[in-house]
Amino acid sequence: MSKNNQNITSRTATIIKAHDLPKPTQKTHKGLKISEEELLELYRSMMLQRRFEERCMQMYQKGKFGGFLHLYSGQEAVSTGAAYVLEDDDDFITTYRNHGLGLVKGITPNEAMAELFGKKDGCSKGKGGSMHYFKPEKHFWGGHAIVGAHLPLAAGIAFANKYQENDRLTICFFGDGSIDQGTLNESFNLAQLWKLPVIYVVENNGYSMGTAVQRHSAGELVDRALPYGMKHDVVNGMDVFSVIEKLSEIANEVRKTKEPFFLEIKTYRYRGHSMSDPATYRTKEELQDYKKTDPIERLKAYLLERQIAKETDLQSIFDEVDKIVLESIDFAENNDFPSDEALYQDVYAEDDFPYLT
Amino acid sequence: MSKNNQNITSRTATIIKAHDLPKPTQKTHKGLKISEEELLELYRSMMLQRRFEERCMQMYQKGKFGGFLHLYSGQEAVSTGAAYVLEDDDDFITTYRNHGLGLVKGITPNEAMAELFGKKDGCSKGKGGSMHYFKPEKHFWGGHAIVGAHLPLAAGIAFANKYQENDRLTICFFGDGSIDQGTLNESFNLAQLWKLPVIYVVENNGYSMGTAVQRHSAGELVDRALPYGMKHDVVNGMDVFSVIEKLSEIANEVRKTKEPFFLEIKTYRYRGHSMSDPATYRTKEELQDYKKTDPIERLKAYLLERQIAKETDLQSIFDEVDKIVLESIDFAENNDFPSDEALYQDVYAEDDFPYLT
Amino acid sequence: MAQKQFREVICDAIREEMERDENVFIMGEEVAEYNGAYKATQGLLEQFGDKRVIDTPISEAGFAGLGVGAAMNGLRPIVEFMTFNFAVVGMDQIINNAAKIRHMSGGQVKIPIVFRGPNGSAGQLGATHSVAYESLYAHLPGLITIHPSEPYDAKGLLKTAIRDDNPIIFLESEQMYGLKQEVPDEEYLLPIGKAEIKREGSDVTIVADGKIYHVAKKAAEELAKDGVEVELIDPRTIKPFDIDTVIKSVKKTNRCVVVDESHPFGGVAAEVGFQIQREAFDYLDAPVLRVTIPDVPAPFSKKLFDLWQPNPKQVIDAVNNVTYRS
Amino acid sequence: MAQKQFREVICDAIREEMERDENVFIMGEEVAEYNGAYKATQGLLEQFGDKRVIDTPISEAGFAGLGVGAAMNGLRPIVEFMTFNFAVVGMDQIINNAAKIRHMSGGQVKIPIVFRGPNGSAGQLGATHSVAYESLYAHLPGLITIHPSEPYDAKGLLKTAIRDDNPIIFLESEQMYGLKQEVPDEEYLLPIGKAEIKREGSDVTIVADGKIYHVAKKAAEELAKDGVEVELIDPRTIKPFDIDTVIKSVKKTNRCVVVDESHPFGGVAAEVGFQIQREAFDYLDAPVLRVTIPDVPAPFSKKLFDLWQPNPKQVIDAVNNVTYRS
Ligand SMILES: Cc1ncc(C[n+]2csc(CCOP(=O)(O)OP(=O)(O)O)c2C)c(N)n1
Ligand SMILES: Cc1ncc(C[n+]2csc(CCOP(=O)(O)OP(=O)(O)O)c2C)c(N)n1
Ligand SMILES: [Mg+2]
Ligand SMILES: [Mg+2]
Repeated sequence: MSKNNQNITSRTATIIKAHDLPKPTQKTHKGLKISEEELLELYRSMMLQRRFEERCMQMYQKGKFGGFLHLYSGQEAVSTGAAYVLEDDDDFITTYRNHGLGLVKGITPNEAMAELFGKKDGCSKGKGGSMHYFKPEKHFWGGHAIVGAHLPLAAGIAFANKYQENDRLTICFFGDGSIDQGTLNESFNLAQLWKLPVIYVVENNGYSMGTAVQRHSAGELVDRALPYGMKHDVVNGMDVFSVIEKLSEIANEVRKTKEPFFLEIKTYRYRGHSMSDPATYRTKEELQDYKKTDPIERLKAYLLERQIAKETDLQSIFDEVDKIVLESIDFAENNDFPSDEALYQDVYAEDDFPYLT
Repeated sequence: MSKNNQNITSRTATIIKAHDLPKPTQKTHKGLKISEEELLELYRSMMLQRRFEERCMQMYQKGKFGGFLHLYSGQEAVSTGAAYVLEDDDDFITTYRNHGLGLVKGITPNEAMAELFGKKDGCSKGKGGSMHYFKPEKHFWGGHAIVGAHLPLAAGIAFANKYQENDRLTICFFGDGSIDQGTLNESFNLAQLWKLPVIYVVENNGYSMGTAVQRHSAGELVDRALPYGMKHDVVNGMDVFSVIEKLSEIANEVRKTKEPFFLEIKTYRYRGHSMSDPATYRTKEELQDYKKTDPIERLKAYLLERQIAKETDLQSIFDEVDKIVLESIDFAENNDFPSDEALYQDVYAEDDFPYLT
Repeated sequence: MAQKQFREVICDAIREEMERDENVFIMGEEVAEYNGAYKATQGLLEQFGDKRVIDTPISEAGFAGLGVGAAMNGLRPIVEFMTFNFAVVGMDQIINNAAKIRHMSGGQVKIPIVFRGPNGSAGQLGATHSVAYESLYAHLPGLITIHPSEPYDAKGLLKTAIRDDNPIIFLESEQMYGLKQEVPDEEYLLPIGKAEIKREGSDVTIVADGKIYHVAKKAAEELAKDGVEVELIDPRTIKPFDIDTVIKSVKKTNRCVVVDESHPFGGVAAEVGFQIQREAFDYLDAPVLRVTIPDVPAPFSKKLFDLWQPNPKQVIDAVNNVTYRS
Repeated sequence: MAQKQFREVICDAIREEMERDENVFIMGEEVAEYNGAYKATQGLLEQFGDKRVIDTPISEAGFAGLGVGAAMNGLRPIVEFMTFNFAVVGMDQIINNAAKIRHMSGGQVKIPIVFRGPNGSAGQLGATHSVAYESLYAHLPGLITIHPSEPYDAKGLLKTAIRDDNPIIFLESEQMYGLKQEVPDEEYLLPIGKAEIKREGSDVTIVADGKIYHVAKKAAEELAKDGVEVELIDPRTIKPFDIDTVIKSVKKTNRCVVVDESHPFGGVAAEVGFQIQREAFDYLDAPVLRVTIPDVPAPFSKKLFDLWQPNPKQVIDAVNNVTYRS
């Protein structure tokens, strides 16, 4: 690098080290009132998400489908903890990195895989693709690919719940990159001003594409709540217990007060930003460090250590999950493409809309 | 009002009372190193702005010109203090409520009045009107009427100064209504991240049109600086000494560190939002209270009390100023409208641009 | 029947629909306590309370998007932009979220929302405050764009729009708010996507929408004195555009002038002209001409502004041109 | 002469202009350390350092506006949008500030800025990531819109754009970045606003811009085999549009098809078609037809996506239609 670049190194701050993550909770599953059955279900859920995406990657590399593919691997404790804590009819919304959250909210692996393949029984009928999963029937509101653009939607979903006087919470996930969009602040102001029951969650995985968080956001992310007097907290996102503990408190609080909350979850993505990103902006050591904190491995160790499960139990969970994923690939391969007419469907409410040529 | 409206009164918080403004500085002009001559010049400047707008209002009511007319009356200590503190080649940019700042930055009353009349020698050649004064030659960069849209421009002006390694500061004024636009936060983040020499100033006059500040912004306005770790402060904007004192410190600091600063100036506008606004959303008492803190009256009392000037001196300043303003009306009346060809000028760099029909 | 102002019928339409369906609510800058910057929401706060009539901060992206989210989740928001010039800072929420989520979700999410407010120029307000956005919204799929010119149409169309399950852009005009027309006392709805022949004639077709319709109407009246019978069509809806009514008329008159408040490049006039030459090529006795705002931003100065705004004389000239009278 | 990729000549043009004028700088998401999301800024950080090659946060309104402010105050920014689909969240800064401040200030402020990046669809990315914005930017006055289709044009035009004192929208395409063409080793500039006849022919004129030019080119080659000689015009600049070159050609061929990546309503094709019928009415032997993206958002599914994208067959059909061969 040339002499001009003196500033770069100082600006290329390293992201938070794996061992500097917020301390995980010391509570045991009993302390958190998680049953042993549920523990295994948490394990299974994380494993399903992980395995689903590993297979996605294979299929993508085989050229089975096109478009972008952003993997969630490494962040599964977030989705899994959130789904565990919140009610089925609580409303979820997230970014394009949506496979994990889609799966925990009830998009079936078949629907999820078929969507990637652009098939008619995909969760968005093949129209959305990897970045735009939807299943509103299960309160999964997408899958949004313009960075920051879904934050006001979350406020609106929460607004409608409050208006209708139901008891549902809205939880809105987004990446550290979204922090810098003006919609974040507009949404925070509206949510606090109008006391909307919404939990905003930044999944701070250290990078917005190739840009380390310190190079794109001034200050600590969690402090974005300060101007509005919005409640806020930070939690370790590599440990599903920590996510569960913190989110339980928050959900209770928000359900009671009907006021918004901002949570920063520190996590890490193992893969590049998308399939085309070799992720040369970070070191192998950093990645390895984080893999040592892997949420699945961590739970596995816990289960084995406490003899809640044996290696073979976990292996059969893996086998079961892998089978489900392989079946989803079969399903997706064999599912039909949408019909030609589908091009002109789902744009307007009426099917006979007079499209222009 | 119907029973449904229970929340309204609680949400219609009263704005800060005049007597609750931040305490004005205790320093005398000597303490602030303002000479007696300068004191009179400050007085004259504020009086010119006040009188200019009083006459604008008359002309508007007589139907001499159209469009919107937003008056600055009440806020003159802000413009006047800022112009006093900053250097002539420091860069100013503001909203549509720009008469005061335009005048202090070197737009002549003739140019200012001719602009309102839509005449060719107006400060924007009659093309901008009341909301879009410009005089870049004097480092006055407008006059911007999309709320919040000029905040990134200020960051850019500051960026260019830093890039060119000159010593100029940029100061960007905006209303409390701009606080809620996403551009504020995007600009603050960029300014802090890239350490731009810009002073952002919110002129909090208690209302965004008819909406009291507590009804549109959660939290204290000055706290919008917190997430970025941006330096910030609050000052009384009805007292020109306080503005001068605070802005001097800030200007020194920013010129030295080349880092941004956010200042909240608490002030008040005497007139409605624009000429069509009867301002029924506030009480007469509130207005009267604020008028008791009038920056011009305050300085007048100071000058008389300390015998720096006599009533007659101040009267002749008024007479002089009023004469200038009346002359500017003559000038504007007699100045020509732009030529018909002007419609197709100043849109593109070249005068022979092939416009479409 | 009663004489009503444009702003009154807007308010009536909203009121009636809010009475009919409690999921309808309205938000925007100054819509509640101030009763609307242009008083188009007069009395609504009083009647419905602040749960359903809501003042927003100046956060167009925020509240437009909040409206979309609320519509996704069961409500029927009316979002007022103080003017559509300010909607630009929230445009992504309209053209990407409101317009596309139904599609991207494979039809699972419906977004019944009306974005409404004044469009185009309101006199001497300068370049940023004077853009007519109908062409831009009509260009992008997923939205319906309504642009009425008279109170009767406005009321019937706004009521339909509020009940419609599509995201709708409903464009008004500060300069029309005072315009009066007889409006039925009974409830009525008007269909989206249907033009109206507002004056029959056999010599030339003029298509004109929104505020500029009145410019064309004046021109038509002038021309009639001169023996030229104009068939004046008000499309009322820009997207979908009722081209059939226009084509039928052109097949009769063989000549057409399109008058619109957009800038020329790819504006409504270009689109309508294009379609006419494509669909009625053999019927045209002269090229389709257009009268639009020129290809420059709005100037403040009254003199320049008057040059800038389309006027009846320009329409008459264009008609003379296509009828070879010039 | 050397074979160069589209992305390479973009980078070369920027590099050469940055070497020539130190007030030129570039900023955008991932332009520096990552060398560009699509590698169109490869090596620039290395050569010019982080004062002039700057990674931005995802704050399109913020950094687009910052660019405009910097241009007002003496610099010549190049702002890369990772794609123009993301520019929408900052569009107000482009269409109100960049485009109008020169005018509103009575010509006192110049804004020499280039907004560049990929436009339109890049394959199966779904509705939000696939919009071609050339028509929208061309609609609004104050901007110049350039939409090259080949590396030679792109380089010459981008260099001119960087030196130009107007705000410029410079549209590229992910799908063209790998496209190669011979490009001179010596410096050259190309004029803004000049179309190029890329293939001469006497049977029919095809106008096609940007990526879609290549679809039209394929169609022209097919048609040639069939004995139909297409005159293929690449406008290269959308605003100002070189209509004279088109009209001259249509006066010769008497038939025209316009092919464009915009949606139909008020798109480039509508505008060009409108102007042709107005300026060459008596020369047309058939209506002007258009081939565009349909009036629906981009679907993800490959099957639907392939139906959605304009293809040579559609162009051939349209040509057959205007030549009455169908
Ligand atoms: C408005 C906008 N700008 C840019 C992009 C391109 N883009 C997509 S994802 C991304 C990085 C986002 O990073 P982050 O928010 O941290 O989420 P992560 O990918 O880490 O989950 C960028 C720049 C976009 N989709 N939308
Ligand atoms: C984006 C945008 N939305 C709305 C408006 C209309 N508008 C102009 S000024 C204003 C109120 C602004 O109040 P504030 O920022 O407090 O400034 P003040 O008028 O008090 O000086 C509004 C709503 C606008 N010009 N731009
Ligand atoms: Mg990230
Ligand atoms: Mg205010």
